[in-house]
Amino acid sequence: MGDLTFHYSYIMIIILLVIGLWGMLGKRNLIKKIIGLNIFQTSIFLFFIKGALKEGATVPVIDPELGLEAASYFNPLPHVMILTAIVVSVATTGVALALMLTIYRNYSSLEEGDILERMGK
Amino acid sequence: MIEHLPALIPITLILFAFIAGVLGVMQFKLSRNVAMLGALAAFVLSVTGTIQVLQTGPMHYSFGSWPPPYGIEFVLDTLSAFMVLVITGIGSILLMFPTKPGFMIDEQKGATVYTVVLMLMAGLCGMVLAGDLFNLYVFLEISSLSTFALISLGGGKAAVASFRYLIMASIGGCFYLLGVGFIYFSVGSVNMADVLQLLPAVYDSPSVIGGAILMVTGLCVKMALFPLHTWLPDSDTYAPPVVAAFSAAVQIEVSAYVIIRLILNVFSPEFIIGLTPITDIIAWISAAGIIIASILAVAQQNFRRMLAYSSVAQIAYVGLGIGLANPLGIVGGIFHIMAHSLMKGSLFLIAGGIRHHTGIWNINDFQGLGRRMPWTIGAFTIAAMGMIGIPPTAGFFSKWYLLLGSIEGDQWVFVAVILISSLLNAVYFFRIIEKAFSPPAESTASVNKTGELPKRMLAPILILAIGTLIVGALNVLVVNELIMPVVEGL
Amino acid sequence: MSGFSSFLPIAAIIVSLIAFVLIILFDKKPNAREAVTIIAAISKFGIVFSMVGYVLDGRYPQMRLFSLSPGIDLALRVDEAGIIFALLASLLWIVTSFYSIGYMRGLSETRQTRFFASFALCLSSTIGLAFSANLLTFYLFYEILTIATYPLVTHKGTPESIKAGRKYLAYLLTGGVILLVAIVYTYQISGTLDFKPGGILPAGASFAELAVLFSLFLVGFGFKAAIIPLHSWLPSAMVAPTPVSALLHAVAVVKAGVFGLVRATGFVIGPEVLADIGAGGVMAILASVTIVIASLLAFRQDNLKLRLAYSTVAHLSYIVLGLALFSDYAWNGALLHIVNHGVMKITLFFCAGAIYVKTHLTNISDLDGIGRKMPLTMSAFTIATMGLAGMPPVAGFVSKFLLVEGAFADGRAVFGVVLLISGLLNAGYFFPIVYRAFFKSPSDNTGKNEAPALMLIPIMVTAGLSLLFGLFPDGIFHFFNLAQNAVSQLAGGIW
Amino acid sequence: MIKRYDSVIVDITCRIMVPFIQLFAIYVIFHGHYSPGGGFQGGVLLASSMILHRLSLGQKESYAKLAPRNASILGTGGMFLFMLTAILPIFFGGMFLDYSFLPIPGLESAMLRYYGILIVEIWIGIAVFGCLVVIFDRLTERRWG
Repeated sequence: MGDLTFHYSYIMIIILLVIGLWGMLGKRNLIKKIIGLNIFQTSIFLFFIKGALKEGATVPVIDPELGLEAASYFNPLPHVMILTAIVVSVATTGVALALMLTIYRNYSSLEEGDILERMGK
Repeated sequence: MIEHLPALIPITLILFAFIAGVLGVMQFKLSRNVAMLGALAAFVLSVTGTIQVLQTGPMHYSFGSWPPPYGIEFVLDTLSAFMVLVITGIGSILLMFPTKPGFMIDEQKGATVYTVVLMLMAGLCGMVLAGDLFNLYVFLEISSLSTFALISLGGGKAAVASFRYLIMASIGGCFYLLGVGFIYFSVGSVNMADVLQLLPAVYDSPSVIGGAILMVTGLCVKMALFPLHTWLPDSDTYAPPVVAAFSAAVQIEVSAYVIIRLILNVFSPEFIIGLTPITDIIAWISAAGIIIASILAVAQQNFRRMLAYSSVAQIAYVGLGIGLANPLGIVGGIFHIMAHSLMKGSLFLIAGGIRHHTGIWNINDFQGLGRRMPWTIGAFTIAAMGMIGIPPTAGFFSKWYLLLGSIEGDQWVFVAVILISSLLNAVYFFRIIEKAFSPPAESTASVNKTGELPKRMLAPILILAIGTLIVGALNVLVVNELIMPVVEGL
Repeated sequence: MSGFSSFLPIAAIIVSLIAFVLIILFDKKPNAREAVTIIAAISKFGIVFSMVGYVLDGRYPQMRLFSLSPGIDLALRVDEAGIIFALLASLLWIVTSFYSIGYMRGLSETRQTRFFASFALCLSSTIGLAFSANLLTFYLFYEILTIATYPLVTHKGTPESIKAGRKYLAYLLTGGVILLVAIVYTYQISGTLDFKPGGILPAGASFAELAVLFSLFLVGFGFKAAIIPLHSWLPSAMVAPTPVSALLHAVAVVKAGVFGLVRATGFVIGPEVLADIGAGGVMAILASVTIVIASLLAFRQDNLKLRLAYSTVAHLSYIVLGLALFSDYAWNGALLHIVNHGVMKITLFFCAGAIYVKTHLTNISDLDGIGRKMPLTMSAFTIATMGLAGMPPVAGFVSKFLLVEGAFADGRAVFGVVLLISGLLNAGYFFPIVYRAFFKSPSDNTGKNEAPALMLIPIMVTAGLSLLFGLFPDGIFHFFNLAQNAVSQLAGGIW
Repeated sequence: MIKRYDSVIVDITCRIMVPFIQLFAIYVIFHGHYSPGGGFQGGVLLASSMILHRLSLGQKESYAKLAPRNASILGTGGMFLFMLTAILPIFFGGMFLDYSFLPIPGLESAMLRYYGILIVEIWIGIAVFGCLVVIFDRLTERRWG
């Protein structure tokens, strides 16, 4: 059973990853591309979190009752990394949105085809 | 104080970035001067650091006194010292270029532009210095984010180009991050030295190989290695000149450096070369990229776009050096980082200066420019000679080492590729030189007849152009002291 | 080696580099610019000439500046072959300087700063490559020479000259990159690039390696030495102003290619090795074919400068043929022919330029009776053509005699016959010009109309030199002795 | 231009909620150094309170509370103070980010680390708050039609 859930979540992560990639590369609308980007990044965050998953462990702040047993605490490193990566992704999204607004101001469209057409002029 | 040098270089840049930002809201002129001061300070620190490294060997710095592999570590060894020198040196020179033509903004509006530039430099320095894979990712994203913002200053088309770059760069960054995840869950550490120690036990594990491939692929996107270069021509054509220079002359090179770092100091050469086809693939796609991008460059009419394709070709030289995976090849690749950043920086500034000063961006309109702006075209000629690889410019010597490496590796195809590409370079650069030095045509009356570029624009251009000659003459110093110690292990 | 003489080679190079900078700075002052050119030319010749004594004594001035690549220095060393070439180039630079001042003023050309500056840079690199002590230094100057000549070829800025410039670059840069491979490969095989009489390749090199290396060198230098079929840039480059054609396309640039072959055959691969792999035959056949075809092509040219250009192609291959024969007579002749062909051909070009400046005629068919208008010029022309045809007492006879003797002595009579036939062909395409000039009546009777003294005197000087080198092969400059010493160095018991 | 949302219920609810969100944000910031939470999360909460304020009460009124210009000063200023705090230990013999060398008298090194992180969390909270508000303001700016 444990094995099944193990693979299960990885498969979900891969599905998310592919959806995100497809959104970024396949969709012609800039908003959808950004959404794809977020899905893509989220799938990677989930991958890290899944990898660091530990059952029956707690926050990595030493609790006198649990002692120094490593098995009782989560490994904080992947979580810290993902926290940072989330910040990065928020910033990326912010910049992407700002760029999108600039594009919209110039070409009054968020459809890639329209934009390319208007750029050509 | 000396022991803080590895950390101080990016910290200085970040600190000055925020000072420049706060001041920029109040008074723009001040912000520019502070930014230049910051870049210069970082350059001085890099020089000091380089001297220190040469005297006492690599410097390690643990943030918050937490020892690696638990804490964050910065490493300043000869190779990273070399890169930091390139980044801060070229950066300081590029910042000398005046704001309006350099960033295509009005002085009042772009209050925070220098903050972003310094953050870009800090990000690049951080990438170079970071001693662990994850911080490298963070700095990579810092530099990318700054670039997105800076590219979009170029107007509507630039914003579209920047958005495309954002999508591509995020895919690249995420691939890298995913690769880091694979490595982390295989060996339980992201510290580079630690990974190097722990990895041999799990060399044949698919997740390590997969991780290595993901990381290198992600970096190839950032490096604009053919065929993942699609974002670069647009962004370098429409971005403001200084930003294009940064992106083409420094940023993609830093990604190339990271690949070299991964091969040498994280995965170890015997793993990458012996157990994976990564270097062979890089070599062959670089060879293809050199030829195809050069041909595309020949086909361009827009000067900036031509330079952009030329960058794709030139970064593939670095890729070829990496792919050769023998000491001389990698020396050639690394040395080409410096050579190319000098030459391409100068060329992009020239393109920007000419565009701003005369409104010319089409190669056909260069007719007669040589008479009107002899110094600019003179600098252009030197830089172009470097790109073609005429001695004694720096470009020749990187080609020299690459050729030595190719012949040592018995790769005659790559020899032919390098030669054909230098001939193609000659075709597209001499086209311009020929135009510029031929007598002005009558039909270009519409273009305004201004003379030489102002001194403030000319200064950085000339420094970079003369730099290619000096670096060419001093190449042995750079190669022997800074590059050779790193590649000796190969 | 005394400390002083080791600075001479670098001084010889730097003199014209300084001139290059000064000429650019004196952009707006023509007199200062020309004074700089002449002072530089004379002092350069003085420096080079002062080294002749050292070299004849076997004390080669040499110095190492700094490293160009780990293990390879930017090094200069003056040996016999080098000083022959350098002496020729710097001697002729003086006359050319005077001549070009006259020429440029006579035609009131524009962009003279660029012209004189490029000229100075060309001369720097010519001397540099003559004095190079290793292949990388040589290549450095060789490429600078290629690039520095480009503005001179396209000097006129007409579409025709731009086209010629393109062709020039396409040919010579291709040659340059092939040469670069040859150099890298040499380094790979032998681990050193320093010139050494008799070659630097290790004994163990295989036939395939040597054959590849030799072909690379031959093709790489062949472009500049204008060996057929790699020659066609040279006739096109004749659109350049005449002083350029005279000094660069008869002396400095093309001879740089030939000189490169001297270095490659004698000092890198080594004659012995080349003889082993049968390279001499290949080179000799190529050279013979070039001699004959170029001479035949020269007949068809009505443009005087083009005819001279094809003649140059043929005579360059004399030298190549001499090198290919691998005997001391032939080598001696080849080295001397570098000098002799230089002085004779420059006379012819000067004459063509003088005619152009005075009458704006370029075609041979229009030259009827020109000898009556410009008797001195055409007398000089006659002397030089006699020399090229190989008649005594002009310089060409000496070198040709040695070449033919080398061919016959070595039992390769066929190449001797080629040389003799070529002499006839030379006479065939040059003497009609002389005939036209002196024996046909001019279309208009304007009386004597010589070129200005600034042009006439250089013509006289070079014609005089042609005679001098014919009568006294070792006179004043010791070219004969130098060539002999160079050959005996190389021979070292081989021949 | 975001106009004030014309509904009494929204108006009153948001007016009441904003201070509580902010209070919670400050709680999160101040407990970040020894339990889940911290500057990032607290900063985001602070920013969200401000964004809620802007959405419901309109830009006119909200800008009076916190002008975009001040928000950007808060953002860069917070980062600057963070860098300053982080760099201070260098001058007192420690490494970058080593708060046990902060020049606060009367505290042993473990407690210094403890409070050092708290101080840094506060700066980060301010910076995140400022930056997110700036991003929001820039995106809703009506420079273009």
